[in-house]
Amino acid sequence: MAELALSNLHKSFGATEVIRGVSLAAQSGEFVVFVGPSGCGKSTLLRMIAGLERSDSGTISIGGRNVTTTDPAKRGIAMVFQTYALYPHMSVAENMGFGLEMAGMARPERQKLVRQAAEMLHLTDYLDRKPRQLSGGQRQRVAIGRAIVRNPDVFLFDEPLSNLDAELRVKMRLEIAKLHKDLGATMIYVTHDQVEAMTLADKIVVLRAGLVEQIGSPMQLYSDPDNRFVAGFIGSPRMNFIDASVSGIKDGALLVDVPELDLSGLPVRPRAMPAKAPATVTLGIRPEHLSEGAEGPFRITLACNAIERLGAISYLYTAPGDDATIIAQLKGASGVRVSETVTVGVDPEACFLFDDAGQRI
Amino acid sequence: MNRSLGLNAALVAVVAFFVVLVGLPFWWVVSGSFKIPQEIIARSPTMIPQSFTLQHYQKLFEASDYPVYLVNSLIVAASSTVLTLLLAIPAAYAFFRLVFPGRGFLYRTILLAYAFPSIVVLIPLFGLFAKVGLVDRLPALVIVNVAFALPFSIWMLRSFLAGVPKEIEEAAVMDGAPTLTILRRIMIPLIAPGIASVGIYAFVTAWTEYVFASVLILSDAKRTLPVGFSGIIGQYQIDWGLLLAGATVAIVPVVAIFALIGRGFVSGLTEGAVK
Amino acid sequence: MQQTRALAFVLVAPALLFLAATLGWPLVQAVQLSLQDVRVIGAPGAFVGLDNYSRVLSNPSFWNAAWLSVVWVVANAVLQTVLALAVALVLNEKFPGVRVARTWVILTWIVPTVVVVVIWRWLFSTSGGMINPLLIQAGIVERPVGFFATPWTAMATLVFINSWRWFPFIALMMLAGLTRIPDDLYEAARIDGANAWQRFKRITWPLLAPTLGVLAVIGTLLSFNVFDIIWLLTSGGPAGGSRTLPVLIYETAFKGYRLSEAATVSVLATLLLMAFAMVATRALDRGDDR
Amino acid sequence: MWAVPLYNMAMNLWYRKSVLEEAGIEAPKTWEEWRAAAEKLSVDGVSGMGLPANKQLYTDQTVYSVMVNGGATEIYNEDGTLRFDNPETVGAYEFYADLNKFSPADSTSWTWGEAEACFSSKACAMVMQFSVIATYDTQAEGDAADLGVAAIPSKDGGDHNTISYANAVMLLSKDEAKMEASKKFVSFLLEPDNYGRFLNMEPGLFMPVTADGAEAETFWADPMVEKYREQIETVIDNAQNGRLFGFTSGRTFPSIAAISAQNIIAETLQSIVVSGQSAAEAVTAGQARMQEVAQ
Repeated sequence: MAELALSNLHKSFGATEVIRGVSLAAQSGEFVVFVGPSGCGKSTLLRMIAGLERSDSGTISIGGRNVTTTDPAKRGIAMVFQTYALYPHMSVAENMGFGLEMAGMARPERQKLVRQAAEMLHLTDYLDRKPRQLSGGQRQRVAIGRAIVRNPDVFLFDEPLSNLDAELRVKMRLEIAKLHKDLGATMIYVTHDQVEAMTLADKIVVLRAGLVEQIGSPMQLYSDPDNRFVAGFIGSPRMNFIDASVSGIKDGALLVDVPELDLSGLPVRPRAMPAKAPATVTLGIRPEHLSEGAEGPFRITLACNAIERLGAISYLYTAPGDDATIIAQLKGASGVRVSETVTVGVDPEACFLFDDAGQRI
Repeated sequence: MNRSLGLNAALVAVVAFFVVLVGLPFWWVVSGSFKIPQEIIARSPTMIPQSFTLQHYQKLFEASDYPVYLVNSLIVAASSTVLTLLLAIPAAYAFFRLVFPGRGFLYRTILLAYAFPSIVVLIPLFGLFAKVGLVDRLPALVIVNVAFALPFSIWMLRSFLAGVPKEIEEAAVMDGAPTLTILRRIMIPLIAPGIASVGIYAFVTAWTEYVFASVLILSDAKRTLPVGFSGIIGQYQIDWGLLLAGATVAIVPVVAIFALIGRGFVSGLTEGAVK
Repeated sequence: MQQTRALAFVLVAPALLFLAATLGWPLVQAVQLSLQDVRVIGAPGAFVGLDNYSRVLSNPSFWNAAWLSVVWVVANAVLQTVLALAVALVLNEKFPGVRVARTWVILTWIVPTVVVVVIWRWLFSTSGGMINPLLIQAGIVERPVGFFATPWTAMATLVFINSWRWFPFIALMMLAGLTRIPDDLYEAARIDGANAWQRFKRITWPLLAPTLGVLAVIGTLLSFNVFDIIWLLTSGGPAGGSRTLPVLIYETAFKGYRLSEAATVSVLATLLLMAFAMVATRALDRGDDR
Repeated sequence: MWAVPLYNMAMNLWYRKSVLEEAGIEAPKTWEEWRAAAEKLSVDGVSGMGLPANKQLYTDQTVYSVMVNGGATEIYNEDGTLRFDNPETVGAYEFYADLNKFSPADSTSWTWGEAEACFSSKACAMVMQFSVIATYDTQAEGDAADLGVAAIPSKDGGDHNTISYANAVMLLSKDEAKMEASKKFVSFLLEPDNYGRFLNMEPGLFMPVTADGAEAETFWADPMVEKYREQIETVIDNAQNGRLFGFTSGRTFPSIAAISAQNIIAETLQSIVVSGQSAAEAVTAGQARMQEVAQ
């Protein structure tokens, strides 16, 4: 297995620049997930690593070797496509063995490797079927098998689960995680589903408009976001953002007044005390940190205009459909009904502050 | 999708209309070829032949060596088909999938090939073939047929290539397959139905060509079916029976061939690429 | 990707060279001929510049032929589109025997042109044909109809025969376009209460437009160049009533022994068609699928 | 370079005696009788007189056959200038166009074959043709006694002319040996006992050009010729005063090739029959066309 390093990559399609200077590194055997809203350039970045898109500038190196302009096949990588991209006219075995055949490997040797991979993915009794005779999940596994057989330095996944139904998606997610553990391979995985990102990734790269917003472990991004975009993107449902003002400083924490929630003097510890305390800030608090029935000094009452009951938990919305709505996570058995109010506790330790530019304070 | 009664009635009417429009003329010709001369040109013609005779066929095979024309036509049509495909497939793949300067311009000039009145090509081509000693030789016809079938074949193959998802080709690139292998091992098998359709198009174009064949071929032994057939039309007297027999015999082989591969032609057109 | 550019040229070169030799070079020859005064194939000819062009352009028979060519192309386009569309729509439906119909509708296109000519010359003839007696028995006419007797009936009959030969091929091209329209569009429209006509107007027609566009361009070029059916049936008659440009070119070259004049007419015809094709294909490219 | 006439073809008027008797008329001698016969015979869908009106060689021949019987034999003057545009020619065209009214509607696309098919299917009562014997015998009733043939009626019934071709074989070669061989072959062909067999490849169509050929036993022995002896004798007699356009008093003018190739004689007829021009206008335009084509 090998590590992957990108430095200052640029790429534009015609006039629009899609990748505007991306640098990152993936350690050998690390599972790195590129995540971000659609159109942020995550797939393009993956295709640049694969060699399917030419990089305008910057370098890509795998295992220390500069492969920026090398042919895809010679980069020591394998890719699993969103649409599986299996050869419809070839059997499962031929599909999986095609790469090795191209590399000039003899037939018996090839068949051995294909059989091994098939066993790993329990595809052994489908080897001579055609792709159209398989289910979505099976086809996905054949696509993965095709990648495994090449024993690449780096695996590339391009939203491989988006075409599967919810239940199968969970199952395949666990299989990919197990695969990563068994092979210990370096994997680069692109998805727009942040649940996949949180569950699979050793390291997450959040991208927006062709630039890296933040790189870090799932928990790091969840609990220590660098900016408002990352804070809002990671975690579902989204973090609440409320306008607030700073009334003073008290033993290392900023005293925050939130007129909208008639809350005042909330002591929030910034990540780093700014030289001059800003007058206005944005308070960020996750729905799951607004706990029902908590004692604590700081409590707010929220009007329930919509409630979603998911069984174990329920979500309360103060202004459903409006971006500025406050969302609170309540116990599944909560008796709150629409047009009633509920009082929830605010835990200052779980709050975040962002300046007007959206940067974390 | 079930259809309302009105639509069904319209459907039956239209189908009946086209069965008559396409089928009836051929029925008249084939049935006519077995009638005695008097019945063919009788002033009140018969739908179902009352008389039966094989005299026209006998005269046909005496007056002209039809089997020779048939063989010549098959040779010319088959080789035209093979040569057309050998030239069209690589070109269509390059035009469609590979990016190279002047691609759009070259592709459009190829289609312009149909802008020339074929007659204008006849004169200089005859001169060219005469110089290289190709006049009165079957390869000359093959060259002409391929020239006229090639542009359309390239265009048709291009639309079939459009049916192959781009990811499949990218997967092959990732698998380390060089361009020519991608064409041979991946693209050609996937557009096989399309290739069958283009092959049949080239075959039929060569099979039905008359003008060039009538000018370029001089000796009777090298004539193709259309020219051989027009030879028996004769100016001084019209023997409808002989003509109908000739027409029937000219139809039979191509109908037989089409019975075998016709379905492929249509499904190729409609499905295009293997899904 | 550099080497694929070189490879692309290797793949395209054979086809291009072949077409250049068999079509390109003859056109150059034709232009050369049109600037000389060659009477018969092989005879020498002096350079006369554009004399041929001025003579041809001032000769009414050229303009008549050009006009007849336009009439020929338009009439064929209309009739073939109507027949082909009807067949394509029918063959797109599911009914018993549809597979057989799809295969055998093409019968008229796979038969040699000369055979088509003889079939229809016999059917339409006043002595021994089938159509006239049937018309008389049905009381539609008293005396046999001369289908090739007057310029307009001759042209109409020729257009019918040419379209009879070509419409099935065009229909299958359209059918190829139709089958690419996903079924769920029609199901959605049906649920929205659209009747057969509305479904055709709002879904089939717009989505079929690209295919129709391309067929119109190529169809026009192929149809313009039809020569054998006209020559074998009416040889441009009666009284020049069906003398389209290709027929005029053939007559001038092989009957009038005025090769250069024929070459001039064909160069002019080629320019006319090229202009049309350039404009039309550019318009199509904008609407092209990929 | 040699040109040796091998066989002769001349046009005549063909009819069925029974049809004429039934209508109570004789074979027409004058144009007036011809038109009357054509009119009388045009009953219940039958065309009294099958005349072509196609821009094609057959129509050139039939029009010219009427012209030679109307005093318009010559197209050229002695000095090679054109004299096509003259009252006799106009008169001949007027008569032909008038007679064409009794022909089938599709006469504008006729060649020789259609005329014979029309005659053998009884759709035409009379046709002008080199010979109908072959089709009459195979496709019609083949009753030799009923088949009538007569010289083409002349304007006032005087001497009857017709168009006749002395078809020749041309020997072109620089190689002496080949020339000798072909000469020997041609003379062998014209030997009376071979000449008959050669002529009867198309019985009733090819007529002998040599006196001894006309007597040759091999000619008359052919069963078809035997059966239609009377008609063939008439055809040979009528061929005595055969004429051909473009041959004024023996001399010929090369421009006739282009005129004949573009069928201008027939084209002139179509301007009358199809485009509705008057005979005088059409003939004048015809001469202009000949002028244009001739240079």
